[in-house]
Amino acid sequence: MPSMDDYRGQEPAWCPGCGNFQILTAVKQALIELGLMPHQVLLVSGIGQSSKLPHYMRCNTFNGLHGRTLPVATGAKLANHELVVIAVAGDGDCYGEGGNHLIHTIRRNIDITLLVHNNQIYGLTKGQASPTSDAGMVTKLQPHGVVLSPFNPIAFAVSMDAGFVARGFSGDIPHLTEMIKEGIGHRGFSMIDILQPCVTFNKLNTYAWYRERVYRLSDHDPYDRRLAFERALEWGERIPIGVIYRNHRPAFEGLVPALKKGLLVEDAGRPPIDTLLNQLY
Amino acid sequence: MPSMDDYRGQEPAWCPGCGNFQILTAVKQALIELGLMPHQVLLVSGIGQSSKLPHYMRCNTFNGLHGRTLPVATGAKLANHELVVIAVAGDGDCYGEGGNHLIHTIRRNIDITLLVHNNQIYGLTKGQASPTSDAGMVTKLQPHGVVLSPFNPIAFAVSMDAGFVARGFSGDIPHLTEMIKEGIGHRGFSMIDILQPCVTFNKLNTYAWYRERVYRLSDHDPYDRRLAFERALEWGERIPIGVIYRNHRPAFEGLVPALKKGLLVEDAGRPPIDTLLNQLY
Amino acid sequence: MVVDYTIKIGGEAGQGLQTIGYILARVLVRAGYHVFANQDYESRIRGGHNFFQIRFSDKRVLSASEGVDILVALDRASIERHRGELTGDGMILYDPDSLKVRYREPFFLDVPMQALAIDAGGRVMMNTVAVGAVLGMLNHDFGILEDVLKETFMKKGTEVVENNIKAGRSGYEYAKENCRRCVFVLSGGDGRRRMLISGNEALAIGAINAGCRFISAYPMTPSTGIITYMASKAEEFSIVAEQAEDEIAAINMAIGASFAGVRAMTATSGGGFCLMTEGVSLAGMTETPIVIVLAQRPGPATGLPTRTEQGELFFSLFSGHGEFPRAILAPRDAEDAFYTIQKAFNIAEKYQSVVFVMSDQHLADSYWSVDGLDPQRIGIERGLLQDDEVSEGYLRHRITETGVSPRAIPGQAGKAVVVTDSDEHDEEGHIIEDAAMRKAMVEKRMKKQEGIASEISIPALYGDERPDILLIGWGSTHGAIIEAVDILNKKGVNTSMLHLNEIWPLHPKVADIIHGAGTAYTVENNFTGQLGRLIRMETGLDLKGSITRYDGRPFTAGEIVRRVEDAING
Amino acid sequence: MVVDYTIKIGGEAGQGLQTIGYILARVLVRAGYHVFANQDYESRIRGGHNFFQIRFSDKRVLSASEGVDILVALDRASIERHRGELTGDGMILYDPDSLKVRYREPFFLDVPMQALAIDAGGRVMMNTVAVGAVLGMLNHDFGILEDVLKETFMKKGTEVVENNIKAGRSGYEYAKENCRRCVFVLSGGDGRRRMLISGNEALAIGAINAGCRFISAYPMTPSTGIITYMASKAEEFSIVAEQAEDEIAAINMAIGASFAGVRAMTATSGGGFCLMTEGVSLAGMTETPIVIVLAQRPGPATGLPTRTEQGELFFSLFSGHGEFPRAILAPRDAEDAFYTIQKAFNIAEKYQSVVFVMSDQHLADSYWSVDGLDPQRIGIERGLLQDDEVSEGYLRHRITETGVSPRAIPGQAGKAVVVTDSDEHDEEGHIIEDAAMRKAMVEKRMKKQEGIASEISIPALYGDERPDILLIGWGSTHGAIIEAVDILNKKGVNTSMLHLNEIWPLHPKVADIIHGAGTAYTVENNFTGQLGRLIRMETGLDLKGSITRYDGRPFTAGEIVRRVEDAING
Ligand SMILES: Cc1ncc(C[n+]2csc(CCOP(=O)(O)OP(=O)(O)O)c2C)c(N)n1
Ligand SMILES: Cc1ncc(C[n+]2csc(CCOP(=O)(O)OP(=O)(O)O)c2C)c(N)n1
Ligand code: SF4
Ligand code: SF4
Ligand SMILES: [Mg+2]
Ligand SMILES: [Mg+2]
Repeated sequence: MPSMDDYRGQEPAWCPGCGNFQILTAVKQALIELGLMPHQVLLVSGIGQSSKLPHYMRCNTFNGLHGRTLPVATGAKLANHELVVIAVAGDGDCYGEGGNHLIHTIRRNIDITLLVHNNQIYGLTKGQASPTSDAGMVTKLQPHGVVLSPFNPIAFAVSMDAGFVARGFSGDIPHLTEMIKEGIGHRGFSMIDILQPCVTFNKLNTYAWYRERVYRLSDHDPYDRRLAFERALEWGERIPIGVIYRNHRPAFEGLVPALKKGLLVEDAGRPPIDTLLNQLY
Repeated sequence: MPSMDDYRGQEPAWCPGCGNFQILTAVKQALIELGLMPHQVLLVSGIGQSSKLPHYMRCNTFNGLHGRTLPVATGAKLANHELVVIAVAGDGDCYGEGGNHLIHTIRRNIDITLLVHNNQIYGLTKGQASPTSDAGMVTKLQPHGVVLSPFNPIAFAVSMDAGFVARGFSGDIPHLTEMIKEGIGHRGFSMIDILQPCVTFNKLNTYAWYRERVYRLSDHDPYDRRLAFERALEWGERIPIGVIYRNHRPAFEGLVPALKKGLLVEDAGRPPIDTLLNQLY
Repeated sequence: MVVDYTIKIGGEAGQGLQTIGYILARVLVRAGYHVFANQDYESRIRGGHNFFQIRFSDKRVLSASEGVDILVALDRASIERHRGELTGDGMILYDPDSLKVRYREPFFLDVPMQALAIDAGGRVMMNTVAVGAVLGMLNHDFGILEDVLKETFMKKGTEVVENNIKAGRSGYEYAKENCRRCVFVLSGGDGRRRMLISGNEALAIGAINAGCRFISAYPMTPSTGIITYMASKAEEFSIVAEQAEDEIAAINMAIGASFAGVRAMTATSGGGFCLMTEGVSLAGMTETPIVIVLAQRPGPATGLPTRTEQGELFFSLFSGHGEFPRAILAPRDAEDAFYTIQKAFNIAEKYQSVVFVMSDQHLADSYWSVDGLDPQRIGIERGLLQDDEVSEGYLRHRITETGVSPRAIPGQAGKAVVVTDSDEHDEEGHIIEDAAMRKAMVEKRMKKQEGIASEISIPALYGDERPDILLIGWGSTHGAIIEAVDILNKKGVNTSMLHLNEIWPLHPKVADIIHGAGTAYTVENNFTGQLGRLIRMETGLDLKGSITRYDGRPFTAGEIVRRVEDAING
Repeated sequence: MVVDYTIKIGGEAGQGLQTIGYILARVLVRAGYHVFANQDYESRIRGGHNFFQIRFSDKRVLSASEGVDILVALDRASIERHRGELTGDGMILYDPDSLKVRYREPFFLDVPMQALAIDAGGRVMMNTVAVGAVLGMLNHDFGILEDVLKETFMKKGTEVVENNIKAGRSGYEYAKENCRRCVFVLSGGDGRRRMLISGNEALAIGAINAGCRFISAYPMTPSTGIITYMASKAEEFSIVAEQAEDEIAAINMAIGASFAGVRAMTATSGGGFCLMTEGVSLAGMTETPIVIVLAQRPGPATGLPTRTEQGELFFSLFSGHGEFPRAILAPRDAEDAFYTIQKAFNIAEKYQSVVFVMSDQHLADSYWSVDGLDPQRIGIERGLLQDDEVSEGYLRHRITETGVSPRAIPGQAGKAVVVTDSDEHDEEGHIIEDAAMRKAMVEKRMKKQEGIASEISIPALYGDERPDILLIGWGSTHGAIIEAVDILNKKGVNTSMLHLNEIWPLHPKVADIIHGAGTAYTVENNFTGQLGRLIRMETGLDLKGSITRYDGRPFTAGEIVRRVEDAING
């Protein structure tokens, strides 16, 4: 059984009180509870405060470019689909710079678990609006307030027929741990949008703000897409957390002919290309 | 009153029978019926068969990069918001390469009308799968059939709360003309996904295939988002065309402080920067 | 006499030129000739003007000739555009009925191709009639065409095969009978068995032979053929050939796959490559091996999507922000492409670096006859740790004397924890801020450039070591330059060619060879003479100039000869 | 004696160093001194180690000195890291209570900053206490600080202002009283009124002064300050300052806005710029004017996001696929940045081209005192057609002798129909395929390079025309090099500086100056000595070498001096 010790990493460079600490705890906890060892897990992240997470634990890590978390994770998963691949991104990273990859990774339904640290702000670059910033939020770069409508990742994912769509809250670690475990357990792409207070730059969506609104879903049938869409639109007075939508579309890895014979990474050496050459004569 | 003659352009290089011809007719017709002169209109397109359209009529034209139709259109519209700006793109262009811009242009709700020539294939590059290709479609690059789930642009746009979401069919020119006119008339971003047979590469979604399925929406309340989502999911036996979703979110141009005093393009010459310099002493 | 004929098939997009041309080229290769075939087409699917041009000979041919011996005109435009290219005994083959025109000049051969096709079973077989007619005009043996038609149409059933043979034969006989002016004399070739292969095919097959298991790409002319070929072999060779949502995803997927342990590549053209440059830099920083085929076409922007140019040598050299090592290879033809891409994978993995394989439309779409390809010539050098060398405290970016860190893959040997970062990092791969580690890591990465340089072969000099005129080229202009050199020497101009198919790091021998030459020019398919400037940047040597072409069309040997003569005389 | 002191404020991110530093710098500028201030910070929001360093003098100062006269230590790490930098009379200011440690050495000044702040109304004012204390140590007049505090806290109400003044004064008095070892002697400066301005501010204000009405960008250190500044003035100056969803959108929006007729720009750093390169090529092809501020930081990939480097000279020069003209400017400091960006807009519009303004973290984040900025010095040259020159059959890409086509904007004069295309096009802007038009259009576009070249100013030579040692630099290293030249000359080494703030096209005078020098080196904040290679590429001249620094930190004059001396002696 792995322990917290196995997952010990570098000293976090986050601000004291940041919601990212709670997410870190939940991720480690989930992996431990699933009995996974660090070498079995690959964390792929982008650039942002959130994306530093893999450094603060111990496991295979590819900390890549801002916005490009999902394609790297996709390539790695296809190369070695025995790895447990988790993509860690910020709301700017995943819904801003990397929005296109999210669309198509959902379509691909590859068995990756995506954790979006949604602090509704650009943290690392010091507080510009993110795609999920509430309308009207004033920042240095948006001195007249945000005028774009906020991106609703849950409604979006439901409309895309994503296989596993959940929302967590960093302030509820046990629930978040469950979400992550379920996400990893889900065969196919799973997306967990995690509400994460940024205590430094987001003075609007604070712990208190979230705590007042967030409630755990119960009595909800995540397999009903229309119902899920309803739930997805709920944002304001009350904000549901939990698994909002599920289905069991076949995962990508099962549909790619090349993976039928085993892992790509199990090097078969030089293939015999005589047939290919002969076709050219 | 403008006439078809005013809008006469270059000789089209499309394949005989291509649905793009019908779209071209509808676009011209719509502009004429709206009484717009070529110099009042700016067509921005990307790269693809569809994106050649502006050359085949006469009006201001920026035929830019593959996938980047919407940002160019956005910049131009902000610079001169009196221009009628129409963005013309292919399904690959807009839902593939340019997916991220679609997300954020919808959020911005800028007064641009987007026409997506959705032939469910990459035409210009000779027939690879596009984001909207039906699952299982076999192409040269997808010899085992498409395994990604098709992108549903309508459901997506509804989930994004786009202001005007419609579907047209190139085979129904009068209806399509109406859609385009309504889209242009809508204050804010309007998206019209246009089913367009590619007679050369898409042997699955042919005129006959569409004709069998397509029906004009009636008795539908486009202002009801849940109902719209229901309609958006309808794809298969029957495919609705018409305005599927509408709302009247304020358009971006009205919310940008810089545009309050008039058009950006009306050059005010050198501004007095003394106040800025004085702040530095 | 040496056989050296050129057949040009002209017509609109959608008329099947590619099929006619390819079948004809195969027949001629099978007949024992050397063949070079190139394609000229527009960025449209129907209409416009395209051609497919085949040169065959009983000596080696490497580029297109300027004269046409048989013009197969599938439309009138082809006649108007190309009649001026006819050689003295040249003939134009056309169908007066389908072109709705009748030409009276003696060098036209009227063949009722449509009628013959309908007789044989359908209008679609007009192209087969045309192929047959060409062979008839050449007074060539019909048997090989029969075989090729069988292979081509096998999948469509015996009736289709039979009808096509019938169509081919009727064209063959009609032409043989009616072309009294046809004076073509064939030699039967040298009887050697050769293959016919395009640049894109060679790159794809070379990659497969290198053990590449992953290609992610976004369609873009003229690179698309590579992933398309690999996709067609995906199941057989367990290759993931993934069409990405955009080029950014393409390169990042390939990097992810490479990091996880498989040989991975991407292929694109200039516009798509722009979107990959941040990924190039990422590969540089994370030291992830990656092979990029950059198939150039005329820019800027969308430019001329279906035509050829060598405009991105500097862009590939300096692409990606920041400084890090790389290699740039530029195969000269299909045969070379097969080997070069294998070497690219070796360099990429040995030095955990980005390796470019520069292609262009001329290389990608042209066909060459090749004596054979040796799948064993280039070994596979993966530069990976063995399982028993993997330790618990594995350091992905260990600082070593060569700059190369021992490379393990995630989870290897049931214990490897592999960490890397696009931020500057320590040896373990974790993000750092301090100046000393930064400096050490820059030096470590840049050190690898020396190792890469040691892999570069001595550049090929063709001709005298101390020529009066030295023509320096890179990539796909090889064939035209080498043939120009032969012509110039025959004309008494002492000329040699220095050809770089491995450009970067620039081999020091290049300077020596230039020093030995009288006057040196680069010959390049671009406007600014990039290789010339690169040589000056690296050596300080000022060449006489660059012979450039930038209208989107490939050089011919004849043009190079004229340009050299002009330069000498003017 | 010349006053030349350095104050360094060290501490963690989030402790407000920037505020202390900025207030102090303003006070010193107001007091009549020349000031240079630079910042060193990590890519994190809280914790770690940062500093803000102010040098002030009664003569012009342009770079950071290596010695520190007053170290304000907000944490223990600052003391450990920087005590070695103290000058002979240097002092360290700290609060034993908040640092929970007491130093005994005589060069420590203990100030109970926290206690004094709480007394004045709250712990948050510790920083104001510190500023006051520094002024006390300097035995400086307090009045100016009072004014600056008023201005700074005005918006927060009078109570806050009062409390801050109280806090400042208590620190001031405490230090003045207790610092018996403080022997700093001030001159009162030269009494001239100066402004304090950072590189980013200068670029933003310069752009506004140039009539730029549109900036779209995606946040990226160290460029973000530009759009942030412009956003803060958006309403006042009718500027659209749009945060794009990514850098691809950013450049394409700016191109769209420029096409529609407004001056438009974007700003980014290397990683973001990668994503813009296709847009660069698009601007090249469509001949759309665009100004790009490329604020460099150490790469590759994410590198060191908050530090400095000059690693992207070649990348900017060759970015974008295909070949097309461009200009590359590289302001030397804030003052120069103000003018340079205005010139950038003029070149961009006159030649309908891409113009780069190369910045870096050192330029972006540093502050300089400046005598004044002249808003009229650089005129606005838009190169647009007048309304009455617009005709019905307008040709956007008309071929002219200069390569510059008359430019109208969509709908201009109630009739202009403006067409452009990223494909190769005819004069009207419509897509073409033919070789002749392609060739003509390439030549037309490239012709503009000559016009751009004519805009480049003669490069600035500082010092003798025929020096023994010539140091060649570009961009933000200007200050350190010029001060190094002064020191070297004082030491008897005859040294000059050639500084390029307009790099591309390279001015022919550069070669002349190099020819006249004994030994020439470039001084560059990168590993590969890019300017040196660029010069060799353009002139064939082989410099002696490059003095490079690539650990993410800026040069000091002292370091350059030592490196030159080493080079001379070794
Ligand atoms: C291509 C590119 N553009 C911009 C940046 C600068 N950048 C770094 S982090 C970041 C946004 C951070 O916001 P988010 O993704 O929400 O992460 P957070 O810090 O809030 O966790 C940006 C814009 C970058 N590193 N790369
Ligand atoms: C950056 C970039 N990538 C790829 C291409 C090649 N390309 C041109 S058109 C096209 C796709 C065309 O499909 P679609 O957008 O659906 O348009 P259609 O031709 O079907 O109308 C592609 C991939 C390109 N021009 N630029
Ligand atoms: S800036 Fe915000 S998101 Fe970043 S570490 Fe601090 S609190 Fe967390
Ligand atoms: S390829 Fe398809 S989309 Fe393109 S012109 Fe032909 S039919 Fe139309
Ligand atoms: Mg965030
Ligand atoms: Mg399409």
